[in-house]
Amino acid sequence: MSTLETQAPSGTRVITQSQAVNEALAEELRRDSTVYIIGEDVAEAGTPFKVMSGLVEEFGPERVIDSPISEPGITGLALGAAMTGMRPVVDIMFGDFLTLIMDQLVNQAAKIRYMSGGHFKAPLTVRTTLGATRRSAAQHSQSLHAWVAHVPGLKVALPATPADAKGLMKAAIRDDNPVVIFEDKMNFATKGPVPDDDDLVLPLGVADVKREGEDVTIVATSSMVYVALEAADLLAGDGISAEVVDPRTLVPLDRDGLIRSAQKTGRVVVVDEGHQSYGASAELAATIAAGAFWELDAPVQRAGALDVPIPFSPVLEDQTVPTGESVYELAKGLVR
Amino acid sequence: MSTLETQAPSGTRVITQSQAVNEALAEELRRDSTVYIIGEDVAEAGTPFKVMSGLVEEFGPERVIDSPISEPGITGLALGAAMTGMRPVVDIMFGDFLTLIMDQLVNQAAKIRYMSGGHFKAPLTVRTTLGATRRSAAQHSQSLHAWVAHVPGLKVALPATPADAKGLMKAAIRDDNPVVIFEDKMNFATKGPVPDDDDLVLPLGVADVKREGEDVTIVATSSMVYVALEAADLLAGDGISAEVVDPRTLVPLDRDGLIRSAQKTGRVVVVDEGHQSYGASAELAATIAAGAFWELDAPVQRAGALDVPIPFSPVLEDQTVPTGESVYELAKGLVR
Amino acid sequence: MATTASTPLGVDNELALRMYRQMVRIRAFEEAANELYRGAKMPGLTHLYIGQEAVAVGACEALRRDDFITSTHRGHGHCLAKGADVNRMFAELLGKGAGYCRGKGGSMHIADFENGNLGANAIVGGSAGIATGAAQSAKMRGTDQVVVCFFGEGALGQGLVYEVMNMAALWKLPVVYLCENNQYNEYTHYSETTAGEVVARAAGFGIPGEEVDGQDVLAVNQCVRRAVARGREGGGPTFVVANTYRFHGHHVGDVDRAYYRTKDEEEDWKTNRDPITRLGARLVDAALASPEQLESVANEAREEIAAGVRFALDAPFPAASEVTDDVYA
Amino acid sequence: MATTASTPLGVDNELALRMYRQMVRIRAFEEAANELYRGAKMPGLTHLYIGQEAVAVGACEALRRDDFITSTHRGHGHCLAKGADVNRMFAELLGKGAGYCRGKGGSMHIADFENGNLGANAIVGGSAGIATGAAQSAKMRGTDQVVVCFFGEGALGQGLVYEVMNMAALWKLPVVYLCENNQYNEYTHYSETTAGEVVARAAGFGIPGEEVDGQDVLAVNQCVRRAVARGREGGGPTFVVANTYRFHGHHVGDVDRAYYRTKDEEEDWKTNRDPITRLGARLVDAALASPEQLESVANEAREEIAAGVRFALDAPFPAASEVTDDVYA
Ligand SMILES: Cc1ncc(C[n+]2csc(CCOP(=O)(O)OP(=O)(O)O)c2C)c(N)n1
Ligand SMILES: Cc1ncc(C[n+]2csc(CCOP(=O)(O)OP(=O)(O)O)c2C)c(N)n1
Ligand SMILES: [Mg+2]
Ligand SMILES: [Mg+2]
Repeated sequence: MSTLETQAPSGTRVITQSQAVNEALAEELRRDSTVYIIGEDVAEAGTPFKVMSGLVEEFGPERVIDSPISEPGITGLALGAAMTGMRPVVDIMFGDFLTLIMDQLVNQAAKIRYMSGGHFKAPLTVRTTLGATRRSAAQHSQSLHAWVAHVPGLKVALPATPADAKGLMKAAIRDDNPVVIFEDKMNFATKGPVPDDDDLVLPLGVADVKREGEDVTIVATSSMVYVALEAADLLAGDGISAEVVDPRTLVPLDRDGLIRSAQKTGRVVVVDEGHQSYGASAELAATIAAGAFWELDAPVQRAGALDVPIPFSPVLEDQTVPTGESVYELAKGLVR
Repeated sequence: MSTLETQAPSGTRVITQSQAVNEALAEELRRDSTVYIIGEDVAEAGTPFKVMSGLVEEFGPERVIDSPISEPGITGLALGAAMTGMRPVVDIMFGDFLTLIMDQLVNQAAKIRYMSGGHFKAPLTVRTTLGATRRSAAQHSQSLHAWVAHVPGLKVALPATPADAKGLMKAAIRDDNPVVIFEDKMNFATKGPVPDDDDLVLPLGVADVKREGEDVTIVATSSMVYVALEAADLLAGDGISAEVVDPRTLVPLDRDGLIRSAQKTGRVVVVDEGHQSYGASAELAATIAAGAFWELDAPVQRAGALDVPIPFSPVLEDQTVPTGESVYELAKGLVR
Repeated sequence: MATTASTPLGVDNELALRMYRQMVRIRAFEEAANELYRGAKMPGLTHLYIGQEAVAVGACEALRRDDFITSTHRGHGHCLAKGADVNRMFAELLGKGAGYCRGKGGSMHIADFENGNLGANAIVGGSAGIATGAAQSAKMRGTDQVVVCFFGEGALGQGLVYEVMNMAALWKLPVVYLCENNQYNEYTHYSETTAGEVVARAAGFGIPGEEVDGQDVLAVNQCVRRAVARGREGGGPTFVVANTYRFHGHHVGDVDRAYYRTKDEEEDWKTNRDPITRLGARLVDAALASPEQLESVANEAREEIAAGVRFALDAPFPAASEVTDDVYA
Repeated sequence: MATTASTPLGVDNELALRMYRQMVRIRAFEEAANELYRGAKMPGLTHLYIGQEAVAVGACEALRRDDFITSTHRGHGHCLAKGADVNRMFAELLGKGAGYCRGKGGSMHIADFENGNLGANAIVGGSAGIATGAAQSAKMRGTDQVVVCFFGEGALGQGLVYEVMNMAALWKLPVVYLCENNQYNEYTHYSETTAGEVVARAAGFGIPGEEVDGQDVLAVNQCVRRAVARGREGGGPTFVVANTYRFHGHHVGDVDRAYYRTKDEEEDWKTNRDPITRLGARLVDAALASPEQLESVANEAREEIAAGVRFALDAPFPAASEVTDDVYA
């Protein structure tokens, strides 16, 4: 299913990613009284990005809770609540602040089920952001999803479209495990068709082919899907047919889906906005390079954020993130 | 240079890894009055692993400082000190506690030089551990070096032998950047020859061939070097000649060194004790798969820790870490 | 379980006797754990609770079964005091499938869902968030459950503790922060790591603090009872500092302790401030029990523990294939 | 810089006039920054210091040039007060190569090595460790430098702050924790996020706390002077809470504020508690300056600022290739 049209096919509405997330949260708050939200400025402010506007008005301050600026603390609280019957959604305003919650997330939430031999569960959703180019500099521009994906016990979702954002958020909330869901903050206003379905729950672990093609596969995560589609358009101009595959979740990872596309096209570029070295792109590339080894006609190429802290100055920042043009060049180099 | 003999070649002494680290710290404390150590139970106790025995006696409690149990705090303090003329060594007792210092390490230490346009430097060493099989369960057995390696601005060293432990520690302390050095806590008592040289400073970013071979390359980090050597012995029994390459530092990474060996043998297994998915092994494998694409005769195989929290029970824990036998099987499968 | 002033010890006689028995059981359990270590029958290390029994027992006897606790690396005492089964505990310590965590947790992660023990924790201070969240959950779910968060004075070094205290105070959550000041952070005296007065640490967050003799189980019980009642009635969190001492090493392998504390100090505590001896003497003085009765309590405990050790030694290890179970729900 | 009781305002006249000028410069700087944003000439967002000028100025005028400060996301005031150059600041705000950080830091990371500003910080509370470490370094290096750690009351939510306070107290480090309570954590009143009394937050760590009117630059200066003297003499850390108010939004884009605070409240602070108006009135009352002189101070400031803006607008961007410079030393 390609969900990138901005014309609404029947049975869908075109809404922004922000609205899609808002709807997902509202619907889950409505259907399950154990769901609640905790975070900084989530209530009256509706988050600084206004993603949660209206929620506190409908659900009250007991279920949409403004917290102190205590990321480790609220994550720990949410875990304790999750272990005792609640389904918290923790809002971590910027993905860069994951640095603060790693102990509670990794040593506690990720492991409690296993360490307790399956006696506890931690149905906890952490909602946060990734992505640069907002001119927010090094501490507000990181894409740290690779860290989370490296930790057994955690699941990781990276929606690229409004429909995926809604469906993955609802799936995350209903999942009995800790799920970290990253939204690209540059995409809050991005529009797309979302099915009219208040039970739009996407399965975690199923890649989505955002565009079909024959000559080269571009595996792209989060907003890099748009970059990949742009590259695919440019490639089409050269008569090269590119397939764009979005894993949608890094954990669980649809390894077969990625390998299948690679086997079909024989050429692969992986695009992910995390830093390139030791990033998610490495796992995706290594998986494909091994899994489609005999079918590959060229080395798997990777495009991640440059291995530098994200700089403030626009002329510098624009160098750090893959673009349609740069991915096009990489892919074209493979096809020759 | 193969440094794995326990017989001392001339000009060397056979000492334990723990002694090697102790010597490195003592020598650097002696030669540079801005060097100091801060951590929990580093002074009179000499760390719970006794790695620092004798240091407080020689250098006093002003330079070997017992701290409160405040990992984020001591990392922050060390950064402030590093920015203003000191060269702190922060002792983080278990690598699992890196979860607590990620903000100070990643958002502060790693970025201060870049964010300040090169005006500040942060000559800070974080000494910590990795490795399982001590029956210490999920919160005391992790190998989280991949997280650190993913962050531009940080360097990462993983010594496997006493000589490397000494040479890399001294290099880390003298480096003007934050360096995180991981010691495998199962190897503190491991012995090896260390050159009689109080200026044993290894360059960061140079891989070391621990054993030369022709048929298959085993890239191994930290104590996995011993696992790789064991596998190489087993392979030799089958007439297969394995080369064991130890990157020694993940950042900077000697990509050329790894690719060169892969090009020579055409077959590669990467062994690293971090969890396999989204771990350091992915970067090493992806780098080699792309860099030696045309010379590879088989897909690059990876062996990391199983993607589960490390369990307590010995029968379970022993399943989680690559062994000589399991690496031997993987490598043999490649050569056929 | 109501406190009756007319009873000789100021608490219900049954309760006093039960607390004696519980302390004795913990002591016997820990001695057996030490033996298992010394006999190389227990994998890894463990942290003994000997000397601190009055804290866990006094506190847990102030709780209902459906109240929660969170525990620490030094957690056997808390676990037993909250009602856990000796067999399943020993089995866990030995990594057996019959253990509370099917062998996956070991000593540092024992949890007991049925009795509201949300788990030991190997991260110092690591459970403060869980405890506070369980309290928030109790409030949100409209139960009147209370949570006791046990931690050592070393955990006062962890910022998390203050973050959650602030929220507990803001939202009047039913949680008791119970700091067991056993004087040492591993091998360092707490005075070298802890500025100011320990009991003052919560006041800045608007949380009342109270200090109690952690070797006096009756005092601990009274104190925690007040704090629990406060929490249950919507009065919010309380900070309790119980001054106590671990008689053994930081962990079972810590046997040469002279470099960080004197034999004299250890002897003083063991001789003059053993919580079991103390309560025993008071029970005898008040004619609530004879020395023979106390001895038989001890014998029963020893038998129960011996049986538990046998159970655990005989129990099978989990199947190797279980290693991949329980990662996800 | 000594305080003289015989001067009409209780401080050196020169100092009073300098503080006036510094506050006016900061105000003008921030107004220009707002204009740059509104004119779409500044990339990203920025957090204005308008209303809080007395805190930065009062504090920094209690410091020597070789003393250190650490700053926050709302850091222009601290930076200017510590002696930074207007041109290089504006250049940084616009991402130009001539900026303090060569365009790599921007508003939230301005640092000024020459004047001891260890940097603004976009992680709330994130610089508390750096400040405390700089103080430890000063002590270890045997200088008598002192550090002022500026942070908003929102940072009291971050555990790190308490961890480092504990160490500062233990080791008597020369650091002043200066909490600027401007009443809001972004869009939430601090009373909804902060339990207990703000000024009491450090007492549990054995650190004296003092509250001061953050709109009175003379009071701030006196208060911080005492704290700095204490630190310099080996007396250890001090916690200072300056009550203040940001006149504008949380950041330049926060213009519709009615949902979290009233216009009346804003007007009250602007009208009755403007630190510049206040000091101006006192200077005139004490005949230390005429209204005309104050006006000419303002004019000079405006000119300096206008020139700085021009400098920055004209300055070139860094070369794209500089993106990979400065990652490692
Ligand atoms: C965050 C963290 N840092 C360090 C350790 C290592 N460690 C284990 S127990 C301990 C001392 C704890 O002291 P305290 O909290 O007083 O508890 P006690 O051992 O005295 O019961 C330390 C430092 C740890 N487990 N977690
Ligand atoms: C750790 C962290 N959490 C959240 C944020 C987002 N944020 C930026 S400023 C701010 C409010 C800070 O309030 P305060 O400390 O009072 O400073 P003020 O803005 O009032 O000057 C928040 C929550 C952040 N930058 N860092
Ligand atoms: Mg203790
Ligand atoms: Mg504020």
